[in-house]
Amino acid sequence: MTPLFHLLAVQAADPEVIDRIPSGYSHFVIPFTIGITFMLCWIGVGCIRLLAAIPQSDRLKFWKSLFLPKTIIKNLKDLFGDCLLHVKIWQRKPLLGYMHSAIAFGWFMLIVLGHIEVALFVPARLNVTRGGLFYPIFYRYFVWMNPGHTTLRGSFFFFLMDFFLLYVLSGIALAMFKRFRSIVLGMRHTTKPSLADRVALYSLWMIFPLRLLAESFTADLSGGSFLTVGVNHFWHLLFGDKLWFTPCWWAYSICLGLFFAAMPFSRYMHILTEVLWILLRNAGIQPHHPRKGVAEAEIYACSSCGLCLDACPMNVQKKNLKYSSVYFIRFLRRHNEKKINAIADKCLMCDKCHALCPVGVDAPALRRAQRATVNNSLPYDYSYLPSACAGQLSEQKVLYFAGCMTHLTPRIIKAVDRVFKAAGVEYAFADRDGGICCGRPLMLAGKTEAASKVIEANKKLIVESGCDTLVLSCPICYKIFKDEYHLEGIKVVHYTQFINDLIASGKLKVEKIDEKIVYHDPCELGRGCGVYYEPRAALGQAGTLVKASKEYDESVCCGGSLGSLTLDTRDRARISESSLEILLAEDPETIVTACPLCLKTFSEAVSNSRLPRKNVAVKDFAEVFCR
Amino acid sequence: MKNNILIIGGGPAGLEASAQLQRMGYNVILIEKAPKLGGHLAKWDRLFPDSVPADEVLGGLLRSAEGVKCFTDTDVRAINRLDKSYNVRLTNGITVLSDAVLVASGFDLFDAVKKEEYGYGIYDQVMTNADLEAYFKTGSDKRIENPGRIGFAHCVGSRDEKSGCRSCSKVCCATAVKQAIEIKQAFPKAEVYCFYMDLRLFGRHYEDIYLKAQKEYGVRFIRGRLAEVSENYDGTLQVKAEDTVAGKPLKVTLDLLVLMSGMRPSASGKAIGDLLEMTVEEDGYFAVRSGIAAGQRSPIPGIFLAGAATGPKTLPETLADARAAAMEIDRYLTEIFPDAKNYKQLVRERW
Amino acid sequence: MVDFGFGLVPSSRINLDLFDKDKYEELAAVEPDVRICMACGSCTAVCTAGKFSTTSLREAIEDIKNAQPAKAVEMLQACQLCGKCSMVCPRGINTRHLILSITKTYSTK
Amino acid sequence: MGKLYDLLMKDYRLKEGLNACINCGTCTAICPAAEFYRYDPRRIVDIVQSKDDDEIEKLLKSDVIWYCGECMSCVTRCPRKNAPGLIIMALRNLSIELGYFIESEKGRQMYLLTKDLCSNVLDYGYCVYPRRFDYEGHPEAGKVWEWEEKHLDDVFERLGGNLDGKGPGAMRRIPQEDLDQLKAIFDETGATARMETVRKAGERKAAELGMSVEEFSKMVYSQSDPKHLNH
Amino acid sequence: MIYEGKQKIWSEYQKEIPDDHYFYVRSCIRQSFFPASEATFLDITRNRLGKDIFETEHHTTCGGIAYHSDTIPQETVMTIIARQFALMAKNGYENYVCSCITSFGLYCETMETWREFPELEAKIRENLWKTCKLEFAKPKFLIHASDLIYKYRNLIAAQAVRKLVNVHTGEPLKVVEHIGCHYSKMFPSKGVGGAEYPYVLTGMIEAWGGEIVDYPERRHCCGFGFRQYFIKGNRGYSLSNTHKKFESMEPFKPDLIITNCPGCPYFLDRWQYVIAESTGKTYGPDGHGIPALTYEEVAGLVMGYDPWDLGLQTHQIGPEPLLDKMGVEYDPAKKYLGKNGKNIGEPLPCTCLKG
Repeated sequence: MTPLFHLLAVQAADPEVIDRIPSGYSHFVIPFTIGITFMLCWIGVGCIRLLAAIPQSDRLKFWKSLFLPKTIIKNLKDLFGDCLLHVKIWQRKPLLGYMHSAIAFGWFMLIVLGHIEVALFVPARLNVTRGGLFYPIFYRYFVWMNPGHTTLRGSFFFFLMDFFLLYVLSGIALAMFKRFRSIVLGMRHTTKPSLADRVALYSLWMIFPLRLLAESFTADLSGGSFLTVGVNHFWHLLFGDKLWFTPCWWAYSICLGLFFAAMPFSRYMHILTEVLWILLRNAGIQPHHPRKGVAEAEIYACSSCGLCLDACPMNVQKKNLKYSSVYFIRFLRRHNEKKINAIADKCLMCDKCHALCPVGVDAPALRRAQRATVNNSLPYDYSYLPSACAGQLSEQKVLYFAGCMTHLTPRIIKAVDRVFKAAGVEYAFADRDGGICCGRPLMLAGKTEAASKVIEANKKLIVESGCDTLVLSCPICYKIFKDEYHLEGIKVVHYTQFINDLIASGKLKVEKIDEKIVYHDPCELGRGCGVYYEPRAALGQAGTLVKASKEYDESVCCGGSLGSLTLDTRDRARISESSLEILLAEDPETIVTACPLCLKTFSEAVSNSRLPRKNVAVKDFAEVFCR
Repeated sequence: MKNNILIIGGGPAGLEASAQLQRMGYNVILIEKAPKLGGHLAKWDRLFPDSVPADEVLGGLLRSAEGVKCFTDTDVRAINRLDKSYNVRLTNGITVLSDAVLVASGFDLFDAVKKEEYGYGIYDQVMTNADLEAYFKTGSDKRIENPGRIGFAHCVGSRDEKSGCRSCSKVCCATAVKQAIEIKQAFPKAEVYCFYMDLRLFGRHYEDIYLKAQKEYGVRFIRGRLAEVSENYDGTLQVKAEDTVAGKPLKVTLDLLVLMSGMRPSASGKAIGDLLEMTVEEDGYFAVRSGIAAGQRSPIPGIFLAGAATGPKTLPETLADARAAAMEIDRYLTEIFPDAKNYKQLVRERW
Repeated sequence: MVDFGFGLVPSSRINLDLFDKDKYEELAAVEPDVRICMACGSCTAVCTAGKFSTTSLREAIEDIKNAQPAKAVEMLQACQLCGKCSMVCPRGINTRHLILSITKTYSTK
Repeated sequence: MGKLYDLLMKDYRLKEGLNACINCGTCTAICPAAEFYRYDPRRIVDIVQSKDDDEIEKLLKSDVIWYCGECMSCVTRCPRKNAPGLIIMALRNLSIELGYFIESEKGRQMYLLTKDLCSNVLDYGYCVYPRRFDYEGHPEAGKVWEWEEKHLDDVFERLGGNLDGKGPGAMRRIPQEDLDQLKAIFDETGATARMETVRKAGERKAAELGMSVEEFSKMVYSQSDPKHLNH
Repeated sequence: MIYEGKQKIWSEYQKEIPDDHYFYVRSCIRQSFFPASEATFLDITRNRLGKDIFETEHHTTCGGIAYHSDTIPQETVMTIIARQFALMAKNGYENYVCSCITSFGLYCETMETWREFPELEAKIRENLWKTCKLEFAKPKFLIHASDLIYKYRNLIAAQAVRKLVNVHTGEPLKVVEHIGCHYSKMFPSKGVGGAEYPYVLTGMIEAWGGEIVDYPERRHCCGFGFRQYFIKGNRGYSLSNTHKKFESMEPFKPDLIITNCPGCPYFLDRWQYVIAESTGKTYGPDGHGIPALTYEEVAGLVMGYDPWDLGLQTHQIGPEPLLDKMGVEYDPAKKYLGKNGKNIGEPLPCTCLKG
């Protein structure tokens, strides 16, 4: 059944490996076999259930994607990159990346190579009826190396196996170390493991040392390479001739069995679910419910690695760590409705956990879906919307929509007006006399249906205005206008982009002065819409841009976000203060942001904070260009 | 030679001024018409905003005034102005020749009976702020038996032209908030309502107790002056007000209503004012030389004023006022009084 | 029954005796900020929905405390959760959550 | 300060009734009209003291000033010695003088009230006259009044009255010379002129609504929009 | 309730009531609906108390109802009042006694306004001269007819043939008082006992052996509201205010309501009828109402007048249960007879309310 056998060039004349135990079975494999069977059944049933739960169209989409070359390549890339090598973690925390890839990739290689060995030397044993389930795992127990018939090929495999075992062991050692001193690996916060997590974790820790023990004890018979043989010699030195190896194999099997049995209830389920999630994600299927259907794969794909803990702006207070995405997902798994809601409501929706997640779990979207299960059915009455959006706008190609929050910070409106005038931009002001909300806050609160009414009303107003460009100064508005409004034929831009274009095209003259500016990436603009370049390009023309200690998609929410439903003022103030500290890393004179909410929050934070720097100015992006 | 100084009124203002003047070396004679020193402070249980026991504060005042010649149960019978000094005949038969007189006659609590529509003295379950303090002090009052709903009516006899007092009594809002908290502490299950017109919580930490009353004790503040109280068949009270924020008339059944009686000029103070022919303003309190620059000097040379005799004051204000009066008296007795030749001119210039 | 061409009319008086304390405590448990409103009206002044309807959070809180929760729920239905009120509230009340919580707690649906 | 406010201030009732209002709400708290109408006398006093002519004009044209029953209970309680009841009377007076009363449903009732009450006074010297108090229009007067109405002379005779009789006594016929004096007073003090103003405004409104005076009267007598009430 | 507290307040609000020589002015509503009450009042003061009380046929309405219905200007009503005063002076009296509370309030207010604005008084004086060639003098004492009965309550008690006592139980009758709003609400010092705890009726009840009952809505208006009653569309207001009072007094189970205002006994009586007929609710025992009587009627009852002479048959609430309780003898057959036993039929029965 394995063509690999024929591909290998070097072949031994005599059997290199002899099936030591003719039955190919020993009692110690029972724990492992039970464990793995349980786990495989679990995941099998889970997959079927999940695929049954998703809508027919989504299912079709999924099957199709598996055969589309484009998605196949993407799937392979993501599976290797994310699941085995953990590229995303490497990029952020190399040591942590090494640890993850050592365990995942190393173990993966051990399994693959183990099976190749079996295929090469005792191919019959791959058959499930002849122990195919456990034989490749405990290969070294069942075989006897025919002394004197060792080939290069055999030694090569011995070497590879030992090498990867060492590789995994190094990962495990780091993992153990991380448990106690996580900061060394670049993690300030780690998740609190559940009971199943602990069982699986300690089993996992034990599996590879025990494997080394077991294989080194049997290395006399089954052979080995530098590691197993080396250790074997050491044992002989220590214990003399006779090595009593059965208990080691029992222990090894028990640990494996425990691990697989605990797996469905632990974070380690992610190892397998991740694969499914990547496939589903790449097929473009969106979750409709925070727990059911696709979301199930997504929440089980979470490895509980805890990277989101460090990402979460709420981590400035220990008491709020429990609201991080990792715990949200954990409670989703446990169906603890009360806790799920409390956690879902707390989040600022800054999207940083999503941006940083090694598996790409979109926790904010799940939270939104969770909020919708509670809030979407709440009554609303927007019968006044038609009258609110009745006004006829003057016909201009450029339409400016300030939004609610900008109206609370009229300095932005003034600055935008001055910039537009300076650049000779004729524009109409959509909500000069106060319009209605963009719908994003409703969306964030899970009132999806209500949001659609607001969107409809605004859309009508904008489409009827006859504009070709819609400029927004609020990233919250921008995000929803871009994602949900579907304004065909109208270019929707954020004013940072628009002003940057004005500068680039020479319409707006900017004088560079000696001012150290730090730019804060508003969540909805940066991570939300991917706008990082334009504001920096423009600001670079006006002053000296200095770095914040966290920038781009690492930038930290100002604390003012409308995303959170329950975070109170004091907690927000703490977040603002830490966010401010990040911006002040290189001692800028001015903080520039491009969001009315951030502007208001930072302005207040600067005056209220206990930080020594009080003379730093907080400016809106547009204000920089109308000095 | 030690100057004699007569201080009329043994409340916080009189005690504080006595202590200060005695420390400066003057011969202080303090008279108090009641049998005990301490004024209203002696009747109070705890003080806003930080719930300090009133006894503790009074104890401190009494200790620092130790050694002052003090006559209780004593009032002024007659006062004669001599050349510069005052010849004061007391009701205990003693006559004092005093170089300066400090009137610290304090205030009376508004007689809540006069606010007829609130039914104090008519409806069983109506009491005043002073009654409630007495309850807190003694732990017994027949009106208080595990009340379920308790109301506090602010501005009783204050800001009320019908009660003859247009002005604000300054301390009632904070007292009401303090008492609302205390009664909630005593009866955690009770619902407490405060009926106010404006919450005048102007001092340091005052807003904090307001917030605390709302946040931790769930006290409901209703903006509307209590309009009418009546008694139900079961002896509970029906009270009416407008919730002016909602713009709707409102009623609620209460088990207990506490009236925040305001400050009125003290009647015995007025008698002394009459003896001295001191000027009284429209509000009934003594006029001062200048409300801003000379708040402790009366228009009559040698007569000084301190505490609530010149208008509603909080306790810290009263104490500060008493200290200021002591300074003023000292200034008068050292700069003006000794110069027999130029006395009249100095008074004209510096009084 | 005789029809006189007129009849008893309902009282507009707020009756605090009808105040449902348990329900209110339920609300206060999920959003304690409801207690600390001082009825300054800042929320109403900036309200996006209030510009086009009679919505007022200040009034809604008042209605809840005045034993008229149905009025509060109805009024808050116009809210768009834009959050301006939370920005201007001098007591830092989490207005959006309060609005959602009032609706959740008192909605008869 | 506006024109309407100045006009109001000429009214002695306003001079008497308006000191500075502190919006404490004691008036509304015990007001019988606030109990059943969408009505807040405090707001009215506040609007008047704001001297805002636009608001005052709105008030004069609205139903709101006609809810008061003039029981004057508010006068007892006001801590600032205001008399909201008197202020309302002054507002009503001005609303009638300016013809604004006809704009509101409740104000329009002045048409009937003036007609009925003034003619009672001028014709008989009484505000209420039993022969003009019909059971049909007053079913609440009860079965007993239904009976009394049919036997008014007998009932008055039985109860020691003097219905339409000479000399003193209950419901006597008041001598014509005295009624003439009342008429002279009406003419001199503006009552007659006001009656005319009200009559004309009413007839104009009736025509505007395409109604006969009878239809209009009937409508005004029994119409009551639920919007006046709270629920 | 602390009775001493009330006594203290009563002692503070005692107004001076002259002893004799009164100029009597009738009330429009009282004449129309309770002519016997005024007749009884005059009979008691003249014949039982031996006082001089004069009435002229030339006096008219004071115009108060028209004024409070906003149909005539203030100047008009003041001139009419001035004319009444002139009649008093012309006939040599200075103690003005009015039967009507609206009038009483209006006289008080007018005199207060004149005091504050003498130029207005001058203007009225001029008006009166111009129109009637009359000159007026302000009364020395302005009193309401109930003040007079209050003043002589003990003399009346001395002449009484019975007390306000339930003859079957020996218990005093529980009486609820209702004071007309314009009696003392505007000028508390002008009424006996002030505005909050008026004593004028309470004094009578106490003197005549009854027990006064205070209830939460005692001070609330009956709901007349002038225009609020005259226009049918407004009567819901009037009805509902009375309803509120009855709901409030119900637990106290009063035997009787005593009033000193012309309109109030009418409304407290008729609105009970309307509530009973339109909702089925009655406030007295066994489907009866609570009798709402004028103070003259109550005085007449204790002094032994025949209830049908007092006009109790013109109340819609049947007085019989009360009369039975008081031990008043009456002939049911004579209830609705005219003068000298003339048969003039009788009212139809009510559907709900028991007669």
